[in-house]
Amino acid sequence: MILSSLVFVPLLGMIIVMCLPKDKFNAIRWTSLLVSLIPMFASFWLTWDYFFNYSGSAAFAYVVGPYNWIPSLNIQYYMGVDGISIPMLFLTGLLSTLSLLASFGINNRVKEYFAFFLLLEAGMMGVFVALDFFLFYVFWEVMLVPMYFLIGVWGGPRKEYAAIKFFLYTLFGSIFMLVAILIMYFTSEPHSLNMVTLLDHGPMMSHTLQMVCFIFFFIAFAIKVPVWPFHTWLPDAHVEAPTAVSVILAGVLLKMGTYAMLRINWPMFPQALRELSFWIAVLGVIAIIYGALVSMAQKDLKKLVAYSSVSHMGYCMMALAAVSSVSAIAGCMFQMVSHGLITGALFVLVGVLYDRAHTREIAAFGGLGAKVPVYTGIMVLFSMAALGLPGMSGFVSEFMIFVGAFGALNKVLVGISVLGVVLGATYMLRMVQNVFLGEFNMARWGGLTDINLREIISVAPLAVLTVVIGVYPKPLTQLMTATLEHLVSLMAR
Amino acid sequence: MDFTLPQYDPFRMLPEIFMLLWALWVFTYDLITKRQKEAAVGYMALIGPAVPLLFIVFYLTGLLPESWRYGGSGFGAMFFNDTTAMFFKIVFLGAAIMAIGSSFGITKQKIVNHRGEFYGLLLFSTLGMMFLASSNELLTLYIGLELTTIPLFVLAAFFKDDKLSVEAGVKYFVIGAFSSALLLYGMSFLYGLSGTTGLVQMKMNMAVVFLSYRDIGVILLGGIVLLVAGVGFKLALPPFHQWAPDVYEGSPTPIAAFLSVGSKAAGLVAFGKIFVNGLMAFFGPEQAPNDWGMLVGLLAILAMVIGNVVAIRQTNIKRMLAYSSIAQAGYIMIGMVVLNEHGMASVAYYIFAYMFANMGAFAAVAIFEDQTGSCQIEDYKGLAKTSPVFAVSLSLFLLSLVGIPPLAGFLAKYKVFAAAISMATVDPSASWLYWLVGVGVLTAVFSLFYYANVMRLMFFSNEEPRHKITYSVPALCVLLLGLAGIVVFGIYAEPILKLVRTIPADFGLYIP
Amino acid sequence: MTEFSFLIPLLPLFSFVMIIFFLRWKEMLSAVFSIVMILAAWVMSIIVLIETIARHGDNYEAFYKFVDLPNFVLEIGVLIDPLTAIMLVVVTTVGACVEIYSVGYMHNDPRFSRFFAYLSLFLFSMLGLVVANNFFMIFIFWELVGLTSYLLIGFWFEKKSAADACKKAFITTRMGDLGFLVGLFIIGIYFGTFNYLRVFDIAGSGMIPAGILTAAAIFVFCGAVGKSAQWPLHVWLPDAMEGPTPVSALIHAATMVAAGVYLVARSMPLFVTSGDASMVVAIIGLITSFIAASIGLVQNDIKRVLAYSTVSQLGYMIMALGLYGYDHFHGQHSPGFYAGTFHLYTHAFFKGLLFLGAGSVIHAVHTNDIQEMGGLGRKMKKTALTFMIASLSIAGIFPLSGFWSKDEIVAAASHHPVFFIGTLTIAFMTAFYMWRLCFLTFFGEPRDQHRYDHAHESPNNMTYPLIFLAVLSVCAGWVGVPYLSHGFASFVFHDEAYHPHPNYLLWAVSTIVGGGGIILAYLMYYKKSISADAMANRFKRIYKLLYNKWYFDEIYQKILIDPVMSIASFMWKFDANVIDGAVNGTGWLTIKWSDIKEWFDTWIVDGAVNGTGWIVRQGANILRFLQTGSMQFYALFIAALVVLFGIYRFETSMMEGDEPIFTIGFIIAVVLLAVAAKLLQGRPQTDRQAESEE
Amino acid sequence: MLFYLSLAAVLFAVGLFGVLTRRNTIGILMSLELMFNAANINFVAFNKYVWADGLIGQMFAVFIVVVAAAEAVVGLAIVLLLYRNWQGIDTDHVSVMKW
Repeated sequence: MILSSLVFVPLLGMIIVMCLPKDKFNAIRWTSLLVSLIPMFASFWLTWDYFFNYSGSAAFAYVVGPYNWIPSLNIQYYMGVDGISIPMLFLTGLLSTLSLLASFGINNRVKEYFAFFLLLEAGMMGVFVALDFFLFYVFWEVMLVPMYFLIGVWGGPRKEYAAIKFFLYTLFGSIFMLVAILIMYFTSEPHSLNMVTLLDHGPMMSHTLQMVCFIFFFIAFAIKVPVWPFHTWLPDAHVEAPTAVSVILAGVLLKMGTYAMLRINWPMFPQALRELSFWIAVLGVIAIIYGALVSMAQKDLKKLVAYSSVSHMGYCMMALAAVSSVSAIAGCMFQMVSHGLITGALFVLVGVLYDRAHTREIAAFGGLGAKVPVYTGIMVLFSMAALGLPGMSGFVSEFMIFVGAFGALNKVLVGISVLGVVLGATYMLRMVQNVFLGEFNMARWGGLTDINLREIISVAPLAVLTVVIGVYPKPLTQLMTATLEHLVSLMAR
Repeated sequence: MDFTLPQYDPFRMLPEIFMLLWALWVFTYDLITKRQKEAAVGYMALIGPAVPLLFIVFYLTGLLPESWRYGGSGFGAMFFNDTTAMFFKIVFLGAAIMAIGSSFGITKQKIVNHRGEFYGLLLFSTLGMMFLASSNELLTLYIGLELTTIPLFVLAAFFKDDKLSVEAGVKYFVIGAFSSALLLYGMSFLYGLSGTTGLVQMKMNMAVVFLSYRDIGVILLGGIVLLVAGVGFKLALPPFHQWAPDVYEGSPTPIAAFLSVGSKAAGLVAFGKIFVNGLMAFFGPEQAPNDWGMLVGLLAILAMVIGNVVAIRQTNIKRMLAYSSIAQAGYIMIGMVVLNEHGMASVAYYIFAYMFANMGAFAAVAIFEDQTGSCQIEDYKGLAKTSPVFAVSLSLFLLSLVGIPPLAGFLAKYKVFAAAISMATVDPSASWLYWLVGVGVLTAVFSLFYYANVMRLMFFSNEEPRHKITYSVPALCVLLLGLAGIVVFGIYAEPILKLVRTIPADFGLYIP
Repeated sequence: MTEFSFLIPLLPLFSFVMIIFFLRWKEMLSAVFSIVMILAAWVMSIIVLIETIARHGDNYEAFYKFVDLPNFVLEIGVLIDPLTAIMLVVVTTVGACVEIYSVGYMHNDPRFSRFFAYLSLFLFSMLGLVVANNFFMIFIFWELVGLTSYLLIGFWFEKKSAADACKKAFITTRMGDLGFLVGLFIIGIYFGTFNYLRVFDIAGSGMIPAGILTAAAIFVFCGAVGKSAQWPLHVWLPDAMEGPTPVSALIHAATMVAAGVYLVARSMPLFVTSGDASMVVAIIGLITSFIAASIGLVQNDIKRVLAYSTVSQLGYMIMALGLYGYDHFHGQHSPGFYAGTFHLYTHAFFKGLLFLGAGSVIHAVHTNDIQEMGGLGRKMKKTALTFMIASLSIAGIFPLSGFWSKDEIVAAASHHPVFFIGTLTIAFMTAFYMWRLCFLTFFGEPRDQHRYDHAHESPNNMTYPLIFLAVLSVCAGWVGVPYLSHGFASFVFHDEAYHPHPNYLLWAVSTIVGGGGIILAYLMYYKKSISADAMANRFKRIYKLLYNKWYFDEIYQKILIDPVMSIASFMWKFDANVIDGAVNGTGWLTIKWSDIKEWFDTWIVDGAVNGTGWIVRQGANILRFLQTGSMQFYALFIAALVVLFGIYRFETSMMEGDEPIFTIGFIIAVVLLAVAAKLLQGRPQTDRQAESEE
Repeated sequence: MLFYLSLAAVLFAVGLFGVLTRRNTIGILMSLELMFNAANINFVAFNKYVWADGLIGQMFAVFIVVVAAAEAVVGLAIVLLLYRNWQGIDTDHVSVMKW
């Protein structure tokens, strides 16, 4: 029940917002914020309750259904959560609300913006709770449309290009997923779209078809992650999207790819996975190094953060390739959460700067540390978190990933990937140095104001969580240990 | 020679009879009111398809008393009301209702003197389609097809002083007559080979004849190719598609809409009846050269590729929708070449979902054209600001055509691909269907490009738009009907899916 | 009190949090608060040390599980053993001195409070590093030390050089951390735990193959190379002098750079299992020590000289530890471990003193260049005196603390000829450049009268720490004199307690070497009986090499930074052009395809239509007036395709032969017709025109 | 029978050729009639020589004639429109809409 509400409350909110008069900006803003508080607190409560009551077993909790939705196609309305979806729900709930808060500066076509945003939230929530393939696919696609409009209407100068690119890319991927889903459906006996039974049974198809399905699913999810070389939509979309949308893109949408791999791709095709895991790891390592190197060459602040996402999600891919290691997979989950928090916050902060300075060119700044000390402090904090400083969540995840991957994968490969740590430090510090340190251009930036309270509120929870997870990650591991063990055992079939 | 009158079952034909009478009444009504009633003729005409639609829906839902004996065969098995017939009649009647609803604008402005003829011909064309759907043998099928097409020739050229409209009429007429000649010639071969025009009978005869005389293959081959060409014209299936963009562009927009849905659905029924039913034996690679499956598959690929690719460069939204409908025909044909319990069902659901989306999109185009006189995509710029309902509904129609869940268009594509894969996974000789699916999904992605282009113009531009849409009641109703269709049948599709599940059985594809 | 030892790092953290969030606006309160906290930590450290001594060095360990996954446990905890206890005292002592000193040094700085916050954070990281009970935790604090050093070195970030230096420090040390990280992976994978005691047990048990042990030890040592600024990663340390002087003192004397040595000492049970790894450690230490000392000879920046001196001394310690590991591996006794840790301990005090003294000088004359100083001893008596005590101590003059520790290192190297000569050479150079510094700064005539006139002795809160440290520089070494039976050596040891014996010959040698250095400096820079310029000219090449720090920065720029940056920008171009290009290319192709279709319609379609007409005209004269419109082309198209399908189907199945010749022929014919018609397109029009004209 | 079938084929081909090459719309209309009639001949011939036990083929032919007549009516009407708009019935006129 509560899972359905996660999806339908934002939908309802969207309808309410659409009914509000167009020019009542504040009413629209506050309504949507209040609406989004409901799924947020629901997801918090879920996390809390799951932690204490369900985290001991790998079974799905709070199961809704399965109700027959379209019985003639065996499509069910079936939802449930386990240890890997709970953290994602938490992240989605939190980031949605915070991004809505960060969107209060939108003054252009406010009503549409917030309506689309709530629709987006519904889709995201749905992806993480759906246990039926069809339902999953529906939510997966439903997000695309609001995202297309959010980038296309409220985006930057090249918004139209970025929006259509995002849409085409992801649709391209998901259409592969559709084919794979259909193949799975018709090869299973009895025909089923129920993820749980399909998981339990394992693939019931020939080896070739398994490989085909695996690759199709992989392409679909890899585009979302994005795995090199499918990543080129990401910088465009991130850079052109309005701040809050970039936050959602980085914080939640990218996670869907890895989440779906962990939920569908990996445990359902263990054999194909084992045959391909080396190449997946190679892709991951390429993404790590490549993303970091490309970040280093960026002149645009937001692009730098965008490419750093490529690099960070590369860690996730490498971890996912280390299928036999619980710690690597757990590290991947950690990385998903921490990347969501950190990069989300970085995008908010870049947006804060952009709102004031109307440029994001790194070279245009310098020495801002003296002028806007609070902003600088927060930004440096998150930069440090992004480069994997201990005491922050990023470090824990990277460490777990490396240790796990080092044991499970080719050691040279992992050794190369460790270079990403230094490169990560390099581009982050270069950014910090060029923007905040050095000489201050009084004539140009003399009028810059420091971060305001609303903006602080919208990043403060992220900062707190980043540090809390970095200092005391145990609850998060406990939350998902049982599920991960179960998943690893499925992958070992 | 015995010559007995076949049984006479007027109940089987009640909706058709009503349609016929009502069409005549619409003619006369316009005359006796001295062509003074602006909207009344239109509302009057709406009753024409609405009553049969309700009749059929009542029958299907069991609300009609059993004694009315609507379903089943009549007129010496020449007229047959099975689920297929009834389902497609619903589609035709729905398309007719939506076409009429969106015609109020042009009947008000442009065809002041011939409203009755306009609506009456539309009803006649629908009537032809209904006959077609119920036909069970070649002759009825042919008559139905001609009854469908001939009024449409007139309707396409209805703006008598508009050169484009006349050009559309001429083109449609010449190509239409040409293809029906091909069709007839092909039919004559089928008759020559099987000695019957009854489709079920033909299915059996053909197999027998073919087994005993292998060398008739050339004639059969000619027949199949000619028939594909003849029906392919109706479906606007490449390479028989070239009339479609021109005709859509030139003819009145509601007629273009009706052409793109009604005429296409009629073509589908005809195709299904002739090939899936009559020529079922000649399917599959091992039946080459008489295999029509691979041939149609090839045409489907052509359709998806040409339709989706050429649409990208269109500047006129009607032409764009024309190419889009060509591409949609390709998707439908994927379902057509799947001869199992999913194939025809997916075709039926697809055309049903397509009806709402495409009629809705054309209705929106018609509304826009009525107010601005333009069909250029450029002119849609910024509409989301002044006319959000219009922009959102047009976008939803287009998204449904792309196949974005949870709209009905998605479920339709899902069913079509599912059908193909269901056959390919079971039958190794049908693995070529994977290629169809592959091309289908890829071109579906391409299709997003031009559909999204319209949305982009409507939503992304921050300029002040030049136009603001005001709605007439019927047009708005059509929009909302379309919206309701794609949303409701996307989310709650079960009743329709249940209904279409029995359709393959009507074609003898499996025994329920 | 040992049970509460986890509080020692937390006290500075508490002060950091308090200052950042609450006390920032009250400058003096922030300073006092942080000093109180570090003093409290100091007191606790001393109590812990006393208790540890009372326990006769038994270990105390307490931890909680940080991450608890099956087969994967990360801990956070405290391990108190003699090494830890000594290090705690050293860190807190120097830390307290630096903080007190900073009150004077940093006054009037706009970010005064924040400086104390950072100092507190730094001390927190360092103390956490010291008390850590496992490799994972030490790595956490290791990185935090890196971060805070970044913040402190870049404290005056408005200066470009400072901003560059802090980045360089962070990234260079991170290169080392990379190796450390890999070492951790090896430990995690092969040992299954990060806990020191368990790792050492396993390492000693012989269950792990020797190759793995060597790899683990060398990779762990990489971390030390980065943090302790060993060759080849030493380049960051001199640049780090851009930070405020108290920071330099803290970083160089007792904390960050000491962390590397501490790590090696801490992991000694690991190193002793691999002779090769230990030898690598020793060699790196020697090379570093030599290179740094040689560079120190010619530098003119007072802090840089001290920086190179630090690098050199750290190399000394590392070398001693490495030699110990090597000897121990080969079953020989060696004072190396004791010598290394002992020198770490004494070095903290006199190097801290040197930096603070240098800071005092800089505070007075506002320049770092010793060529602009001179004669300052007359004006800054306390500073000069304490500085000279420290210089004597570092030069290893009896009986100052440096003597005792340095002597043990010489003793440890005495079994290895190369190392022995190396250590003596370095000792000589050390004495020389330290006293060169002293003579140039405090003696002789002022070379810059203006600066001299404004110079003054520093305030008391700066000089008291100097005096305190001076006392320690003299006395701290006495806990390790060989005559004591329960001295340093019997307290901090590895494997079994080592009891040093006075070796008078070595004492004499090292004193002579140290004294020689001082005398040479005296002759060159005080008496000027040997001209320094002449020497520089005579050995011009060497001088230039040394003056330019062996060109390490330039080499790294050329072989590392430039290539990486160009790869990065290449990758970016690649990404923007190739990968994206491929994707956009598909889109482009689609549009082109659409264009081709248009082109096809325009040319081939029309052409075929016209061509039909043309053929008809040419073939049969009757039909010459027929000219098809595009509508009829549609029909033609249908007809042609029907024929095409028919022919193809017929041919492929009913006729013999593999190739569909007729079909191809048909297609070719149509295309040829189309082309021909297009070529002759103008003809019919002219015909018609001609007709109408006629 | 072969004779009739060949006749029909020739008729069909002639009609086809006419449709494809005539510029005059009326001519096209007439050519279309030829094609219809080819089918007619086929139906009748098959009925007579192959499937003599029924009249379906001939019935079919009758219907085709009727439908063809209807088609011709509509066609002529449209040709009239063509003439009204362009004062000519050449197919050249009707190629405004393309690509």
